[in-house]
Amino acid sequence: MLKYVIRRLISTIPTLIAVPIICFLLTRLSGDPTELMLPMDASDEARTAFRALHGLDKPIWEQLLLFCENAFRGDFGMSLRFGEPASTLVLERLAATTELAVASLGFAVLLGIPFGVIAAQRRNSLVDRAIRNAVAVSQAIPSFYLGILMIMVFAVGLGWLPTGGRGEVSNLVLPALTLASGLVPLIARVTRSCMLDELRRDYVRTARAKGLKEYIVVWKHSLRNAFIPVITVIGLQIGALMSGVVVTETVFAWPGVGRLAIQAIYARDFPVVQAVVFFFAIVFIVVNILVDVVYALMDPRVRYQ
Amino acid sequence: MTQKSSPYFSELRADSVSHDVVLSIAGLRTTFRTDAGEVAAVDGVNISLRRGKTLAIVGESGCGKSMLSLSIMQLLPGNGRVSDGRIDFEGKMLVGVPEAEMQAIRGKRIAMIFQEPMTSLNPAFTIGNQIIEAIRAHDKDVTFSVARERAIKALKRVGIPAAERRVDEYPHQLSGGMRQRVMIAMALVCEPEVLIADEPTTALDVTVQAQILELLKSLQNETGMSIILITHDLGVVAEMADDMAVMYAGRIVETGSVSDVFDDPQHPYTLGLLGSTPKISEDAKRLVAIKGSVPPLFRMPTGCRFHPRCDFCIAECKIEGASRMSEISEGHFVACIRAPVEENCRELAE
Amino acid sequence: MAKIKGRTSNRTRSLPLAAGLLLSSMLGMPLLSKPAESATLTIAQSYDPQSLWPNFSTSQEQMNVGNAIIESLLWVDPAIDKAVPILAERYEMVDPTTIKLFVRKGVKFTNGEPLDANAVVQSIKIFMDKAITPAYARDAAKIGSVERVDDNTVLIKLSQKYPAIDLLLSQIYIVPPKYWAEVGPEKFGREPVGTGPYKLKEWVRDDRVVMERNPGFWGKAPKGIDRIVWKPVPDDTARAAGLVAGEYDVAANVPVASAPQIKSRSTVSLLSVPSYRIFKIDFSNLDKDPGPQHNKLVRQAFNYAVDKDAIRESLFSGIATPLRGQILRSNQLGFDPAIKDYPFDQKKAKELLKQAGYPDGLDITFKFSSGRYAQDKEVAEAVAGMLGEVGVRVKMVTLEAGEFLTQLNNRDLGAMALRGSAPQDDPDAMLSSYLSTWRYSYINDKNLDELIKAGSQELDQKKRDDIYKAAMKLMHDEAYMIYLYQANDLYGVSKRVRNFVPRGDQRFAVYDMSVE
Amino acid sequence: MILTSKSPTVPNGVNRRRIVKKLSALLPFLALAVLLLCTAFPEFLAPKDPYAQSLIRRLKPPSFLPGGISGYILGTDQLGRDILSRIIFGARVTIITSVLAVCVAAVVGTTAGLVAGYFRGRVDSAVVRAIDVQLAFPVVLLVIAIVAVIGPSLSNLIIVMGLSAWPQFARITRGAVISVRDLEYIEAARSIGAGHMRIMFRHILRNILSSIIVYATFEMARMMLVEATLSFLGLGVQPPTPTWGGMISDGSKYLGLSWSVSFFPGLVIVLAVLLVNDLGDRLRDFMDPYLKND
Amino acid sequence: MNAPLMEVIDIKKHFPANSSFLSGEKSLVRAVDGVSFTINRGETLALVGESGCGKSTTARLALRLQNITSGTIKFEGMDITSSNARALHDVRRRMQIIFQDPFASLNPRMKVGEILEEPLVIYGVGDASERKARVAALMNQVGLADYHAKRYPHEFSGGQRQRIGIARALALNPSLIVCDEPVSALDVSIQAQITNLLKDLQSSLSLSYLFISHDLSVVRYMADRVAVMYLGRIVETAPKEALFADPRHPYTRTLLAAVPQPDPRRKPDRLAPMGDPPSPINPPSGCHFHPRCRFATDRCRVEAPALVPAGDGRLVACHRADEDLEWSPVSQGSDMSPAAARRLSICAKMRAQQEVARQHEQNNEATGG
Repeated sequence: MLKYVIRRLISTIPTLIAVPIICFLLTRLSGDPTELMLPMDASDEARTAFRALHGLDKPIWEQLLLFCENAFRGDFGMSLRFGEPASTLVLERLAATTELAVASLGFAVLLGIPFGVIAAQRRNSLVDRAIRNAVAVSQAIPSFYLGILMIMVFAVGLGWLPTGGRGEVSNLVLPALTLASGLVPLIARVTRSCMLDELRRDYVRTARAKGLKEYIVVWKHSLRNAFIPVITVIGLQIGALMSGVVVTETVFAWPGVGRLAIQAIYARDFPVVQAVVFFFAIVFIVVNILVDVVYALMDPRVRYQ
Repeated sequence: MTQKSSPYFSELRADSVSHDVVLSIAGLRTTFRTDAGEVAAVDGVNISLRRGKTLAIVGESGCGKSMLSLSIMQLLPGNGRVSDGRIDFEGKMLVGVPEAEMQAIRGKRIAMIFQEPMTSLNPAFTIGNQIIEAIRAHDKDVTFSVARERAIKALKRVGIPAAERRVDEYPHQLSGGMRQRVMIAMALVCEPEVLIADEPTTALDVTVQAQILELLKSLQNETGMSIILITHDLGVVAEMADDMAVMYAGRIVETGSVSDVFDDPQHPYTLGLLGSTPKISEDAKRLVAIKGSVPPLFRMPTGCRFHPRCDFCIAECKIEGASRMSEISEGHFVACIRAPVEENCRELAE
Repeated sequence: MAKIKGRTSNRTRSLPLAAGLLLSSMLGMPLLSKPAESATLTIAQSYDPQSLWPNFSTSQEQMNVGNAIIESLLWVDPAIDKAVPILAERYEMVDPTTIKLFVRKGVKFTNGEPLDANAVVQSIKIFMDKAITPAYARDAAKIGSVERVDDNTVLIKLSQKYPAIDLLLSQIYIVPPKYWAEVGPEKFGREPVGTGPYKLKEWVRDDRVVMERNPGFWGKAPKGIDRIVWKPVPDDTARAAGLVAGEYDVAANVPVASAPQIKSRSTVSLLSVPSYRIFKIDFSNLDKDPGPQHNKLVRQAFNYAVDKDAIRESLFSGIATPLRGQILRSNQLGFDPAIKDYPFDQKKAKELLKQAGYPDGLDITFKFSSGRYAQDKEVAEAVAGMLGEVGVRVKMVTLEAGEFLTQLNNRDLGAMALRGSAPQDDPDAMLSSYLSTWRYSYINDKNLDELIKAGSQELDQKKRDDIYKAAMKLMHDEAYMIYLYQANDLYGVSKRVRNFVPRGDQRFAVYDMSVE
Repeated sequence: MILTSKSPTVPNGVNRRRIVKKLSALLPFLALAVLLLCTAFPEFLAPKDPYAQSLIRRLKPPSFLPGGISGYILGTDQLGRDILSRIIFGARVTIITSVLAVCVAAVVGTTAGLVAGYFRGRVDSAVVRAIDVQLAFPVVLLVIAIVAVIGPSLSNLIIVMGLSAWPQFARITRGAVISVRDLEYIEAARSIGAGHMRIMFRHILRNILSSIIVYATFEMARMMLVEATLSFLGLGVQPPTPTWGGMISDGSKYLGLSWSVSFFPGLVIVLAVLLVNDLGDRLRDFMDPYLKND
Repeated sequence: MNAPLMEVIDIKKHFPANSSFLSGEKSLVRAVDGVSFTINRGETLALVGESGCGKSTTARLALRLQNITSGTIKFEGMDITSSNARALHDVRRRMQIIFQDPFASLNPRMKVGEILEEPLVIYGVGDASERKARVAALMNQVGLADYHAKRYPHEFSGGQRQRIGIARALALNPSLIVCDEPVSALDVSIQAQITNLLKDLQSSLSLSYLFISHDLSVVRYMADRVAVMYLGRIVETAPKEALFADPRHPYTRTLLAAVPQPDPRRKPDRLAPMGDPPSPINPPSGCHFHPRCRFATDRCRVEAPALVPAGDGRLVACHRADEDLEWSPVSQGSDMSPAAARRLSICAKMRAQQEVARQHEQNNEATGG
């Protein structure tokens, strides 16, 4: 098991190396940073000085090495807009984004898995079809639109929940639901198809032949096995979740990293963009290592390898 | 030879030897909803299982023998149902029994083991857990530790070495033969009266198969349980069973005691099976194969379902009623109007 | 938005620290906070301030928030349209380039430092440092030197004759020199100390800035407002929705589309303020952007072809003011009432195009931003549609806000582009961006250049007025742009708020506000 | 012994139910036909010019509601353009954009997955790492960043959206290839002397094509939504070209004034996504008639 | 007899087991561990053994479908052990393979015609119409109708598919066909059809078979010589009659005794081996079979026996091969009841008659039409 975790950690090394490289290329893609970062009427001396200061006069691979080195120290330079270290700006907002992401993941799992299981259990029944369609519709609505509609209905119309901002649990409900709306269908769909696969397996027949109650067969035996691919999918969806955060945070005035990212992109605040992308990638990698560990814990075949 | 015809012969038989019969099935029809409409995988099957004896159901794939066993357990897939007939188990009619009642019977009184020991155990739980679950499903009062002791004992009984250690292992850590032993331990832990063994050795190597067959026999001697053994291997039948029923295309074509059927095979299909089986003890020049292949369920021939593949087929075979059972000798029934073939093909019988 | 950050990056933040922050942020998720109290004024704006020091940048969101804590020398009060003294009691012109400034007595910063001439001198020096206040470089360039006369008097030498002194002085915010020297601009921006009616209580980035009353405030504090909470709400619809739902007392920059909804509620009202921001479509006559727009007749034809009234009436529900064929507003110096805008006349437009040699219409590229200005995309689409009706085939190029700015600054906007300008309230500020030497001017006209230069130096108001009128006439005749409209800023205000008076540059001060 | 007698069913009821069932089975195909017609010939189907604006008749409700103007069946948008016509014209851009984006993703991803899964070894680990890296980056953020920098032209959008989705295709293909490559018919192909290219493209690709196509249909639905999101962030297809996503995003600003501006494109997108998903399901059933499963 | 068609000398195949690279220990799966055999022209050599004994791997190595670790393979006198792709391409057409699983061995997306034509296309045999004719001929050869060419594999039953697989193997006129468990996935009645077909083809096309099977009954029916494998090694090889009548290796005896016979009166004395076959990752020391062998001695635990001649063309790898070990042999002779035998013979006659009638009819049609 420990070996497995170590092996898993080693396998992330190439990704870890690639992440800062891509962050670096992201800025270079848009041209010479000197032009972007200096005011327009800067003198030639100022430009040269700026280049020297940031190592832009060095060969590109040296710049890349320097960037990677700094990136792993969490140093992406100063935000052009805020004049503060970019990593500080990101880390300040990480709690809010984490809160939102965890809550929506919670919603997604609490809704998606039961939906999937029930749909699989009642395959091709009305319930199944109803769940599948509901879930497909929720996936078909762009999340920003869903968010605005929910604000209109639940905040302005009914006054049940606040329109945005962070604070109490009630503030969390609408953004988390909006963010979860893209995830629920996926989890439900994967759960359903995995459950269908599992329910067809021989061990299910064995469990039934033992005289077990159907709910034990379904919710204990099958779900335990179906859960394994479902967690993998959830892990992979962290990336999508991070993408969704960008829109959701904008609509709901949620003080998180996604909003910072979009503002930074608009303002061409590249140190911040790099920091956001870097941290998102790190979060993704960490979460997926965790997912794999959970996976291993759940699947004895991996655990005892 | 006189022919007594009866559509529901086992009812008659059940009357005469009812004290001896644990499980009897009459006129069982199991159907499936498919795209091609409703098809019958089991169509009018009559069998009875004698107490302490082994009844083998033999046939090729798709003949409905597995569906027959699942019908007894009422574990048919979602699109299947028992649409007709009755299953009597120790005086209890099983068809139409509420699911909760059936759950109490499954595993406790009628247990079942399956073909693939590799996939029939849940990979996510220890084998001990799975056996304990079977115990506690039928007796809530058993504590976990007591159940665990019983599980270890059950494992020992099926010949698993170091059962105390193995009980905490996962299925993937065991070999195929060991897994089938675990399956048997799990099935027998509640001391059922009937064990349905669905091709229990098909997936195993021949040396392991020999061990498992021996194990089943000795366990039967020990507990006096009755076994329904489903197999395609006439060798296994000859070795294990007391009675046998040959199934073809959802119907029983010949049934009787194993010695009756082997000594005096009547149905052309039974003959074909015997002729197709290569013998380890003899150099055959050529196998007498059955021509053609099994028809699909939704395109069953009329009359005797074997007639398109039968060498003795005549026009009457193609009309309904050609597959009526007749009793050739005491307890030996054949569903063939051309049986015995010597009498009907005198010109060829030398 | 790019500007200089000459300092070396702060490399003290190491990865362990980052990891620690990450962990703590995951564990401690504050889910609960206090409910709004009645003595709290909640203001929703589009963006979170970058810094609470108003001189950090020129963005109005940032200045509005910072201004409640840190005060300027003067404040141009929109209620009376005059500069009122704040930290300067008064000033007098010693000569055309020398100002004598009298500092308000008895004022203390909230950290105990006194407000004196030294503080003002230091603050002006900071203001003059291009490295620290790059955004104010143009204003700062007008100041030559500054010196302390006595404890309450400061002498400012200008580098040139400059007519808009009030405006210049109202840009300068006074900071406590000792504290500033101690913390530097970044930290000062996060933890500001000032003389204003409020002081900072907490600032959660992108979520809220909470201020509470400064008990030692020198002036008359706003009535009934113990706390001010500033909320950044980027989505226009959501901001308006929050106002309607009663979460905010003031919502700045409300979209026109939400206006009817706000008007229909009894608890909130809609405030419409003519903005300093004017909108027009600039043509480029630069050599690097060849094309039909170099032809004056074409430019005029475009002006005839666009139904500006329809745009105002429908896209802005009439909540916008027409431009009178010139870029100066009617209350500004240099405004020429004699100039009338080109009327909507499609026939005339087609005729002019024919005259210009385009009987079969012409192709032109039109760049505009999406999401930078209110309704920018809609206006651009409407204009393109109208031009289409006279045979102009418009190739529309949307630019995301940041990209628009980059291209604007690099003079890459090409033949025609929709632009808003919101300079300070002085004609020079508006016109200087049309100087051909200005980095991102798209007009190269010698005569215009001369007029602009003359206007910026002229102290005589009458003469100055004439100069600018001439410039307006020239620009109008040349039709260097399609004159669209002067925007109105919309604010949604709770009925319990009194005396909320925003300025045309989207600035507002809390001095006279009160809450019932 | 007959215990369960067949309950006689009313033939009439059966017929009616069967007809309804048949019709409802036809419905998706009808919808698809309409959609394809819209894509192919919007000029003939749209009642109005989708670009013809009139600021006077802007934001009108559908013609069947009070306040609507006749001829503008689904009402008008913020510039007074006919919503129905824009939806019809929008079909072309929306569908072509998403189809092409999916094609880009599918071609890149499938090739990578095919090569990786077939050759295994170093090629495989390189592709798998590339997938890992790409997945580690939040797609929308990357797309936004790239589009923001290179500009939102239609072709840029297609390429960037397409490239953002390649890893899923590569993963699916690779998984499928691995499950197929050791099957006996591949070995059989090798034993009759087939080369790598032949095996990869004629044997393996042919067998996994259906799962790729099915996934592609689902992905198409997602692409429509990505385009909508980009429009919301001001990075969508250039105006005045109508796309469904762009219409929703523009219309959502007018929710306080007129619900219909965003509602109808929203409805169409929901229906189209449902249709495409349904199509995917059917396609799978059709392509794998003997491997039917959910 | 001239040189053997195929000669396999001491081939080995070792896989690295997927063990941890951290601990540094490298374990090997010795799937095939020094196997030698020859196949003569027109002969059937059967390779029997339980699952995992390496018999299928051996076959694939012989065909060079997998790379071997060491050893030599000669085919038609040519050393093909390290032939390059080009040389192999030429050899391939003369050695073909029939697979176990009739479902997995046919590409489900290709029509039967395409499947059968593909080898011809690859080897550039004939033009399109010639190939079509060849496909039709092949189909007839294995008992399929022409119109079957337009169908997909899933439209066929298992037996028919196996016929297609056989036709594919025949397409290039090979001299050697490896039959990898060709009938073990089939039902008994179909199994008989296919084994009969294989036998017929062998005699009409003078083919050689390497026949892989775990089913000793089928082997007895098909083979001329038999090689018994256990854990990657051949433990005994002998002409069929000798092997079945008098097996020498305890494992061979165990195998034979374990087969249940279709005769209720014969309940054999099982030489029940102990436990399950061990894993090839960690094979037992000495003779691999010793932990399960009831005759094992100390020597067997240490020293691996060599495969040595034991008369009658027999080779045995057992230290105690010469001793008379106590065991009850499988009884020989028919195990069928007289009634059954009688009825089957009627059946055979019936069929012969029908065949004559059918041919007669065909002739009539041919002459009349």
